[in-house]
Amino acid sequence: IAMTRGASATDTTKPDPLITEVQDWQRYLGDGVDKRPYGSPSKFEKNVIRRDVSWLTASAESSVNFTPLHELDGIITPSGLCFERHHGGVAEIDPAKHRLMINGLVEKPLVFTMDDIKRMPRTNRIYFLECAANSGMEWRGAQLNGCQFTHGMVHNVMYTGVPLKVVLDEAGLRPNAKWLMLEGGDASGMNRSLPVEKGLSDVLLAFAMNGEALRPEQGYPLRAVIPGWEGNLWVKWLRRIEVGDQPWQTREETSKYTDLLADGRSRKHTFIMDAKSVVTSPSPQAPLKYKGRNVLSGFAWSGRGTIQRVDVSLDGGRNWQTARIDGPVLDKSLTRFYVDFDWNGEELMVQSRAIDSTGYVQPTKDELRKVRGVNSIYHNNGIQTWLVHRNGDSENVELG
Amino acid sequence: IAMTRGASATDTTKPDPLITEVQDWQRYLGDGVDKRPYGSPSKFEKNVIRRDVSWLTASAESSVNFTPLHELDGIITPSGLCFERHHGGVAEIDPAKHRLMINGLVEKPLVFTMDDIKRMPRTNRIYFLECAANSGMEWRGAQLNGCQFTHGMVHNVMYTGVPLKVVLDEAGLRPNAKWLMLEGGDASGMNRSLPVEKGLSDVLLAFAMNGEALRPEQGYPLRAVIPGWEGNLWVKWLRRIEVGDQPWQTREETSKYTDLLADGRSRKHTFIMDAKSVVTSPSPQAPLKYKGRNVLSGFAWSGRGTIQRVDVSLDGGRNWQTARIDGPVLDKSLTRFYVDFDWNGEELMVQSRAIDSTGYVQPTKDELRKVRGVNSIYHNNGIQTWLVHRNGDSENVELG
Amino acid sequence: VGAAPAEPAAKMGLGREALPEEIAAWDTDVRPDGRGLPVGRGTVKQGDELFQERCASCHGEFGQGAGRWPVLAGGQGTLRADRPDKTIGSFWPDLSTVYDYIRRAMPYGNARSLTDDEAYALVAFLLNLNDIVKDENFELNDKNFASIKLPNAEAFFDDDRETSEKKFWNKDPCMRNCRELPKVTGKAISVDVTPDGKSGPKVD
Amino acid sequence: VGAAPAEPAAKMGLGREALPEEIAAWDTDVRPDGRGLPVGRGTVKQGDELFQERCASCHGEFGQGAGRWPVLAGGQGTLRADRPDKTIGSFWPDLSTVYDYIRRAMPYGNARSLTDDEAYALVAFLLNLNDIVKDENFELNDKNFASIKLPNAEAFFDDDRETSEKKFWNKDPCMRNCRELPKVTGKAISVDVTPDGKSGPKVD
Ligand code: HEC
Ligand code: HEC
Ligand SMILES: [Ca+2]
Ligand SMILES: [Ca+2]
Ligand SMILES: [Ca+2]
Ligand SMILES: [Ca+2]
Ligand SMILES: [Ca+2]
Ligand SMILES: [Ca+2]
Ligand SMILES: [Co+2]
Ligand SMILES: [Co+2]
Repeated sequence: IAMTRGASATDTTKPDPLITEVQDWQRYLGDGVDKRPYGSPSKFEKNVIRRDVSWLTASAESSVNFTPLHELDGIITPSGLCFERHHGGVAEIDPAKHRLMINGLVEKPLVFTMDDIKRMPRTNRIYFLECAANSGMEWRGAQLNGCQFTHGMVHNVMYTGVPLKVVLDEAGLRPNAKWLMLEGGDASGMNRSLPVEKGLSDVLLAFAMNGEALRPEQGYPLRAVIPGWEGNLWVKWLRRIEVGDQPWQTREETSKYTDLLADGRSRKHTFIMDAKSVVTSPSPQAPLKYKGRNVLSGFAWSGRGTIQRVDVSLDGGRNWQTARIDGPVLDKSLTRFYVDFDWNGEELMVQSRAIDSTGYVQPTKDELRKVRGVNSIYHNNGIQTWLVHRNGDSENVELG
Repeated sequence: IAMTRGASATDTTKPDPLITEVQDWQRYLGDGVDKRPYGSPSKFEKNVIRRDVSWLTASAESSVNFTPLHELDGIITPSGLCFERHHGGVAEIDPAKHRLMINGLVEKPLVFTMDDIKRMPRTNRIYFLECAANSGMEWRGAQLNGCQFTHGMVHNVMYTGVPLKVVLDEAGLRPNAKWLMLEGGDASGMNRSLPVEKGLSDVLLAFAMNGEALRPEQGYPLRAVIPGWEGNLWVKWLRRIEVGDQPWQTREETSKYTDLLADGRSRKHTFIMDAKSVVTSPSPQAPLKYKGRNVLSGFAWSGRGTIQRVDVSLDGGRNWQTARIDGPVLDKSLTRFYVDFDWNGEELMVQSRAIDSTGYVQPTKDELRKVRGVNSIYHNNGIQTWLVHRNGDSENVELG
Repeated sequence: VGAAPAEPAAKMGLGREALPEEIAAWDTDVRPDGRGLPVGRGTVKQGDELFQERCASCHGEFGQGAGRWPVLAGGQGTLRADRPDKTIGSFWPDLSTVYDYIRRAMPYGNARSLTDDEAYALVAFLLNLNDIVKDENFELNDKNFASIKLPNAEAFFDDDRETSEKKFWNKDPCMRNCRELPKVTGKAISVDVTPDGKSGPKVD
Repeated sequence: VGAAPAEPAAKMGLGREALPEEIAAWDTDVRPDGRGLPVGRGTVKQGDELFQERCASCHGEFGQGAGRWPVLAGGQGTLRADRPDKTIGSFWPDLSTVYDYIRRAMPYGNARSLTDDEAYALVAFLLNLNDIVKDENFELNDKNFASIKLPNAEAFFDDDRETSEKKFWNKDPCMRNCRELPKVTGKAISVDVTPDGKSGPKVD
């Protein structure tokens, strides 16, 4: 990249022809209002896409792609860029053909159509969804160069949906109801167990995201929203909820999504996503291009509540400054932070550290390895380091 | 439409084959994670689009299309559905070729690249943008059947941008600076005058909307955000800001966007959008389909602050009940309201009435006509009536 | 690796000084007091010729508007009528707006293609079409421009809604039995102009 | 037009009662205590045949995994190793999970195509591949199913982060001179597996 000392990339000694000459777009008409019934990003933003890592899995239908965090700003993830994780590909379901069944320990087992669900009281909430395996490839050391790949299994969306409590109340819970099983209508029949208390507190059955219908890859026409808890629980294409008195021990809560520790034992039911943060710029996909004034930015989030503070270090964790948080600070939502700083072209070791409303402080990767080992796969919320070189390029490194 | 008495559209006497038979999407793999680098809505949502009214204007390049409000939920408008208003079509500008000039009554006239702007301190805010001509066709009486057409020149977006104050401070305002002129880089060279005080308070130069780059039809790569003020001021493809000591009296603030009263005089500089609301469901494009429980929903907003209360009438304004507001209640933002109600199939005359944080109460159309006449075109924030028939269809009516 | 950097400087040092040629290229706006007008001139007659060639296809030979394209002349005395005709002559407050707008946006589809003198001539002709200037040899130029006043100039006043519409601030809006039984007095369906799906009704 | 309607009823009256045939069609889940198991049976031998036909192309003849497809057997004693092999035999706590999962999701690409008896046979064969059942004539059925325990069952415990990781709740995180001068000890670039644009590195 071209590194420019000073204020601007343009030559200041002779007039800029982009100003002195009339450009085509300043003269000729562009597309009219009948051309884009549903709009798309500019052709100059073609690089802003979800990306997958083809060597990760045997099959793209049971795999993941990643949100381009380094290209985002604010706290809302555009629906078209929310990372995808499927176990049998994207089910494309006609909402008229979708059914939701409630059975098990209820007074009356029920079947709902989507029309039924849309006649229930609804609510709107912004929540992050993070896959428990986000940053999972980084347990043993720096692996992928780019926050899209290291941290891109997270997104943040405004959901519209019906509180699960409304639906459970309509069916009537039996007194011994303790666990719920959520089941998807896709080819993997994804199923997970969820404690009834969580189901009655803040879980939503969502049919809209960011103002419009759910996207197919996010579970259209109906998905579970389990605020602050690992993404795998947020069952997509939700078709059934069974009420029971014990957890089901499904494949996704035993073979997967349990956390193997160094001593060979494993934690189960590790639902909550601990506080975490990442600097998205500068980062390997978002180099510094200029000396002088720059914007450092990133996201912080916590499954336990709100983000209270974010600290940033430019020297690998020796010294910290508190970042400016800007934009809504919401419960269990991505939160945006900035540090406006002057850069003289020196090497930087950039880190961020989230602190949530419960007082939890995001640990370093080594602190985490000390208590968990390196075989956990899931719940890696350690502090990320980007080494920024004198030319502004940056890379994913481990510090010792 | 089929009107069904009772709970559900499906037959309850024999098992539903959608449940008892394995459907294709529950058996075969869907698209993998490499298929949709930038996602789109479901094929079952093809009807959720911006629509234009071709008889409105001579040319689609200087025209408008409308947000499908009746299809939205929550408070965020998806970027692809934000209504478009252009005066020379959509300028498609390579951000590397875009320049912003500040000149006039400043210490030092400046030219910025987009890279320069992205190095400045930025902020994130959710604001509604309403065209002053929204509902303008309804001054003389009910005209268009659908809230998309009567009220769809409004959208609500999370912007990321640099406070205009930051840019003006960098150039240094001269003491006699009173007005700004904002100018677009499109084929209409759109220009509008803005008081300096507003420019220094909450105006943003935005480069991102809903988390990603501005859409081309919303001014990519740079637009003005003028919170609470009429949409025409929010200059898109912003290329120049001149600082002066008096308003420019441009075509868009004289020939257009002045409000002709019954006595032949006209108000100018009617910047603020008064409090307004509309029921989006039921509405002509969103009929009631079932007796029994239903959700009434809509939006309220005010350019003077936050929405404090929304009242809903089902009998044409004789009796009112206060709606449930749900979702973020933000300054100068669309605000979502609901009434969960049981419908017995009787005729309804549905209205909503917004009250903002200054105590302003949305007037009836007749109250508005009494003080303004019917030639104003702009700033029609009168209470809308939908007549809901016994079969659930509804239509736009005037009451007397 | 250095220590944490100091607070950033008060001036960001971003952007660069705009060069005079650059300002000249973009700073073409014209204000009511004539500020911004380029040196130049053009007569009604020259304007007529240009207008017929480059404008009349949309705006009509006499500025009466072809089809639904904008009307540029006439309408004097209609502002209190049921359907006012708002034109340069009947409605616009300032002549500078005509020059500024034509120069930046017209002819539609080929903006910024007129010379300064052509713009003077077209404005002169539009004054003539609107009966404000009768002499077809009249020359409009940067000297006499600011002296020409448009008829409706005095009819504009600043937004006064906060006083004139004070009654809309109402501490206690009625909740019960607020009005007589309402009757439907008009229906959009009678007008029948709502587009069905993507296409609007054909007009013209 | 009536008056404003009363408060809506407490029960919404939405949805309809699920019919027994409908519940039977979807309620196929199986729990560790055997609840949900259908009546049925299958032997290791039958399972072997089925597995080679419908599963081995991905999971390998002996459940060892073909290419990057999942490994289903082996790995006993590796859970403390540098790269543990987590399989049904080495890791899974409950046999019910195998039945539940195969029945709902396998074979991949043709889910829900196995009969209840076929699923019993496949689970029996997977027990055999994992050395939990040695006799190839062994028949697994709804009666003996719940009695079979998997070796790693006792190694799972409920989330205890709030106590075991209590130190991460820290009232006063260090702000100045918090550590020695850091040194780079590892780089993603050395691994070199980051996809460039759309395509990842070829593996296999
Ligand atoms: C191809 C059609 C077309 C041609 C040719 C054209 N115009 Fe226009 N003109 C328009 C349209 C469309 C508008 C309205 C644009 C808008 O509002 O966004 C307009 C607006 C105007 C207005 C403002 C009208 C008002 O009431 O606000 C003036 C003045 C004008 N044109 C003058 C001219 C002149 C002078 C020329 C020739 C040099 C010209 N036009 C050529 C289509 C045309
Ligand atoms: C076309 C490839 C393919 C075929 C054929 C196939 N599987 Fe699988 N199997 C997979 C994939 C891929 C997964 C992982 C799916 C996921 O995680 O989303 C899997 C997962 C499994 C698992 C869980 C593994 C774990 O560790 O969690 C079991 C058990 C299993 N398959 C059994 C079978 C059986 C039994 C059959 C035959 C009836 C079969 N599979 C046929 C591809 C296949
Ligand atoms: Ca970019
Ligand atoms: Ca729809
Ligand atoms: Ca000027
Ligand atoms: Ca016509
Ligand atoms: Ca069951
Ligand atoms: Ca391999
Ligand atoms: Co977990
Ligand atoms: Co106005």
